[in-house]
Amino acid sequence: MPTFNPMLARQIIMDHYEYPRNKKLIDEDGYQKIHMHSDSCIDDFEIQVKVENNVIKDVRFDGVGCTISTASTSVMTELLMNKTIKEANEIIENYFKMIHEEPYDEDLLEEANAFKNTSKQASRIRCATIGWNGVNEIINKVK
Amino acid sequence: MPTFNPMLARQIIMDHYEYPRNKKLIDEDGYQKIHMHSDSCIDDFEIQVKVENNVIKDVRFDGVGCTISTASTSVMTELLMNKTIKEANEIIENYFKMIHEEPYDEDLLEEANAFKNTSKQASRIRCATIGWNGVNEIINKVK
Amino acid sequence: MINVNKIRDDFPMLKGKKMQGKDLIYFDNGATTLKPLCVLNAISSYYLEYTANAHRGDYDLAHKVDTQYEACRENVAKFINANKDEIVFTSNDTLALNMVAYGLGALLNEGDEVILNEAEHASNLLPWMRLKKEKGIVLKYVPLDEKGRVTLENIKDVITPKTKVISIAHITNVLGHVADIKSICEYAHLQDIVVVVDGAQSIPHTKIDVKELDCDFFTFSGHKMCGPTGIGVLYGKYEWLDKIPPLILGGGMNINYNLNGDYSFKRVPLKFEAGTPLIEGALGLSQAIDYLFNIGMDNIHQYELELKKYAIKKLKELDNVIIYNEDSESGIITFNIKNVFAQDAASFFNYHGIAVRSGEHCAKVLGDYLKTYATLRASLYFYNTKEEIDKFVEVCKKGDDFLDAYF
Amino acid sequence: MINVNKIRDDFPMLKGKKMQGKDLIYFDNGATTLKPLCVLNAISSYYLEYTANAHRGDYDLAHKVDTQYEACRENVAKFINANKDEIVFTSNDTLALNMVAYGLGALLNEGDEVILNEAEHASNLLPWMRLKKEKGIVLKYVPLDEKGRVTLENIKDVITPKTKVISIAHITNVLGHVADIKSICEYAHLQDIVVVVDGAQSIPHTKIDVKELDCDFFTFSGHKMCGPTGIGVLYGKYEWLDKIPPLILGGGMNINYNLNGDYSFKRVPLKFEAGTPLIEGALGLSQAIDYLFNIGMDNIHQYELELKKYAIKKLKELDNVIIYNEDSESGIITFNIKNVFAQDAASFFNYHGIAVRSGEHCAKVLGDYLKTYATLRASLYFYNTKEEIDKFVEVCKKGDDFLDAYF
Ligand SMILES: Cc1ncc(COP(=O)(O)O)c(C=O)c1O
Ligand SMILES: Cc1ncc(COP(=O)(O)O)c(C=O)c1O
Repeated sequence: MPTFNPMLARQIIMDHYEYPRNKKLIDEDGYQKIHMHSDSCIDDFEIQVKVENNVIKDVRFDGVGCTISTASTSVMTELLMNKTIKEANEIIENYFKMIHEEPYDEDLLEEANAFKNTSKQASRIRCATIGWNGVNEIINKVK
Repeated sequence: MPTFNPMLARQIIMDHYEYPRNKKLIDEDGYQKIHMHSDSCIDDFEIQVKVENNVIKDVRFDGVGCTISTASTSVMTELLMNKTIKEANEIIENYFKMIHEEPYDEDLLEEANAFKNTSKQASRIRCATIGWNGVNEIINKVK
Repeated sequence: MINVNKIRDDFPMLKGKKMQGKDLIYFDNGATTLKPLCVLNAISSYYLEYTANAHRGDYDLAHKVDTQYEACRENVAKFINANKDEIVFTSNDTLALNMVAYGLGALLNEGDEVILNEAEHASNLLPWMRLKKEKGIVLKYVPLDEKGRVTLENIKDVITPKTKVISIAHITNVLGHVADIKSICEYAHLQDIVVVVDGAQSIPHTKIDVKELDCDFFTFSGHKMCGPTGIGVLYGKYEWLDKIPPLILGGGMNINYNLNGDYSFKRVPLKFEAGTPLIEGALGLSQAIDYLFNIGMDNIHQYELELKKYAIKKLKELDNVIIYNEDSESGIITFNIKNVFAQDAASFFNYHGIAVRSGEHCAKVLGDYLKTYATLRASLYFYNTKEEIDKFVEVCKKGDDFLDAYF
Repeated sequence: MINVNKIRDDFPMLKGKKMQGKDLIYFDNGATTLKPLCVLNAISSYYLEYTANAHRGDYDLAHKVDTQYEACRENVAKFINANKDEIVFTSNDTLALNMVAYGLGALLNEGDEVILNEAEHASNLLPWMRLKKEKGIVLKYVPLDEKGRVTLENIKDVITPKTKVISIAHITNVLGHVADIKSICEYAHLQDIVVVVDGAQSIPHTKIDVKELDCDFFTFSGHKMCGPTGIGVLYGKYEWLDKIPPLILGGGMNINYNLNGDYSFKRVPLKFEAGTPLIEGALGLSQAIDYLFNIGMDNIHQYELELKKYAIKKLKELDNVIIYNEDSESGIITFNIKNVFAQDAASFFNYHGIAVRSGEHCAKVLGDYLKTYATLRASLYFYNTKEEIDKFVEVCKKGDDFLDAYF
């Protein structure tokens, strides 16, 4: 996705909202889990990540949220799947840069480029990052 | 005391502050007692009144306070002694009028006229009335 | 009658303020209201004319502040037909409710029952829930009727000989239903039940007379009635305020104490006001009260109902809007755009310059009742207009295009 | 260095304000300080530019308020070298101290000891006294030294294996003595004792670095440091804030709850901020902090000491003045005019346009120590001048004529 295409971006967002990917938790060993609840809005997600040998083997989520939070989390699960921790961190970092309107590497983000404009609705920044923050906390054990 | 005489008034205040009258509580039946503590300053007095057949037979006080509170209470004890409740109420009423700069009957107040100027120091109004309020509460059972 | 153009002139935020490049339409009055300039001026006077601490001075400046602060108390008392010493200044409605729950809690025993309901704000639930944990109080919830209302009949069903307290919102914040406080108090008092009324959503919009309601406690916030944030009021009948212990202890509220740990409190209401209060906030609130009083609470109430009726009529002409509280008698409209998640819709309204709130509205348990995760709330006030509602309805119509907000 | 004339220009109350017809000399800064105009302007901006509730909006206006409110928190954190999430906004120092006592109280058991001292303000005594009553905590008082100070040596004497908390003023409000918090914390932490510091009288006058002090809690009020009334701060180390339960429950601080009475709280610091906060007060406080920071806390401290030294020297030349705290290292001068009751003297100062406070200064037990019913307190701030002190000393000289105030 070379340059930002609003038409395509809309389609990506709606598609991931209506048919979210990996939106089902799994009850199996080897997963780390985090509960993400926004302080100021409704978004409420559980995120699950399975890491093996420094590679993200699976990312899943479930919960309730708006279009932006659901779609951005769904897009993320696809994007981070089977990436090394290092690759994932690079993607996450660039995603946050994009969201905060800083220069970033488009090529790394694929469908996630659809959320480029989130800052136009400042209150939704938290929605566009809730799932990403969750995975970030899990894989980097940050608080 | 026909017209207000600042010189005399000063003397009355200092005399009653340095040699307060009836400043000693009594442990005897027939007295009603009230504890007056200012919300916002140091004044802290106990007032005792003995009423018989609608006549104030005794008024006493003790405690700690500034010149104005001590002297005004002392002056009051002398002024109300042996007065009927009705007479006392009239005196009290006129005293409050004087303190609040309303027209009042000078003749009734005798030495209490010395406190005519209290409102020049608005914070001291509570001092000039603390003992008077105490007796007023006792004899009229007001709260 | 309301002269809305003249009124709007009093509000700096209504003079050409933009949001997302469009004229601001402020429909989030249930969260907080805009403030007329006179309220800011009252606050400014504290900064420009008489800065000092209240209650503690021996000089004219402090005495003046003290006198003004107490005059504010008197003004609040007059506004709700209470006595001056029945008015406690707090920092908000939430603190006032915490004070009541703590204070009454000290008089309650294990097994005593407190009646609540699912439509209450968190601030009128959590303090009682803590009492349950800490003191073994039993909480009973009034079943709501089919419209989401608390009725006296339903309250009667949960009253038992162990019921000691009913705590209830006068007007609920999600659906805007009005509870019949007067009848509830009448009935409750026959069995010595204390009635606590959360007035946060009623006092900004209707005339309050605590003597007529005969409630034992009535609490509210200044910021929802054109006043400053940070100031609230706890009204209590004198005998109740006298009976309950204060939640916060410290300077200004004690008579004395000794090293042995004995202490005694000042009389009501001072015993509830520990520490330096929000002085300029009291001045601002008092000014807000004057402002509302001059417009007339009955005028305000009537005008808001008229606005709501107008809005409901227009919204019902659309087929993509679900309304949850069509006939509640207040300026609150709770709704959703079909197939649009509330938060997405709120951003879309924002994109059109309209402030409405999405969310669980601090009454999370209501979700179970409304059968939806979230709703939108448009809450009107006397400075809103029919033209604003027209624009709002236009945006509702276009709800499906909510992603426009990002492109 | 302090350019006092330039500074005075920033304070509306110092521009020709009169009291009893004379130029106001404001020496009651221990009670509350005057405010620079920029603080009022910060408050005004909330009324004129972005009125909305914090934390709860889905529209730009609310988001902006939220962002600004959090920026204020960050600014406070920076000012005392804390982390942002260790800063809780309260309504004053008193509430902050109540929150600490309640919160730590939940972790204490009967027989656990809390160390206090007689020089503390009521707000740092009564909440602990309540814990004694309610939970059987034991209160120990550090004996003051001959000058009225708390020393580490004296603290050591009252520490036992049961000591869990030391709660102490950084600078006392009656005598202005500075406690050596850093050494106290160092020693206390060796035995896992929590140190609570009441910073009400220190943060306005000296540089505070909570990391360097290493105290576990630090509390203060905005209004004593050029900020608005109604706003205070509770700093706590993250792990402590995380551990202690909140005193006030309600909207904004919970994640969820159910009808069964289970509830969970948001993360620190939000779990301590129930209800709508004083938004404009946070803006004002943040602005006050910027103002103080720009002048420089070290400059402020040094200038005040210089003023005090100047005043003490001149007062000692008089033979009718008793000074109780000649060498305390702060701008507080506690004194009496010989043979003049403190309240009478205060009125006399008022008559000359000078604001000083008389009374028991909310530390009533100190009477036993100072051996007087009441004292006068002149508390200086960086906008006071030597000329003001000269006038003040002149009035002291004439103290015997105190009845002049009435004639
Ligand atoms: C040392 C000390 N602690 C606590 C307080 C109480 O502060 P506030 O009234 O702002 O809560 C004061 C102020 O009077 C004080 O000087
Ligand atoms: C019914 C009700 N109760 C309590 C509150 C809490 O008010 P505050 O946040 O001002 O304490 C609100 C406001 O959100 C409310 O609507």
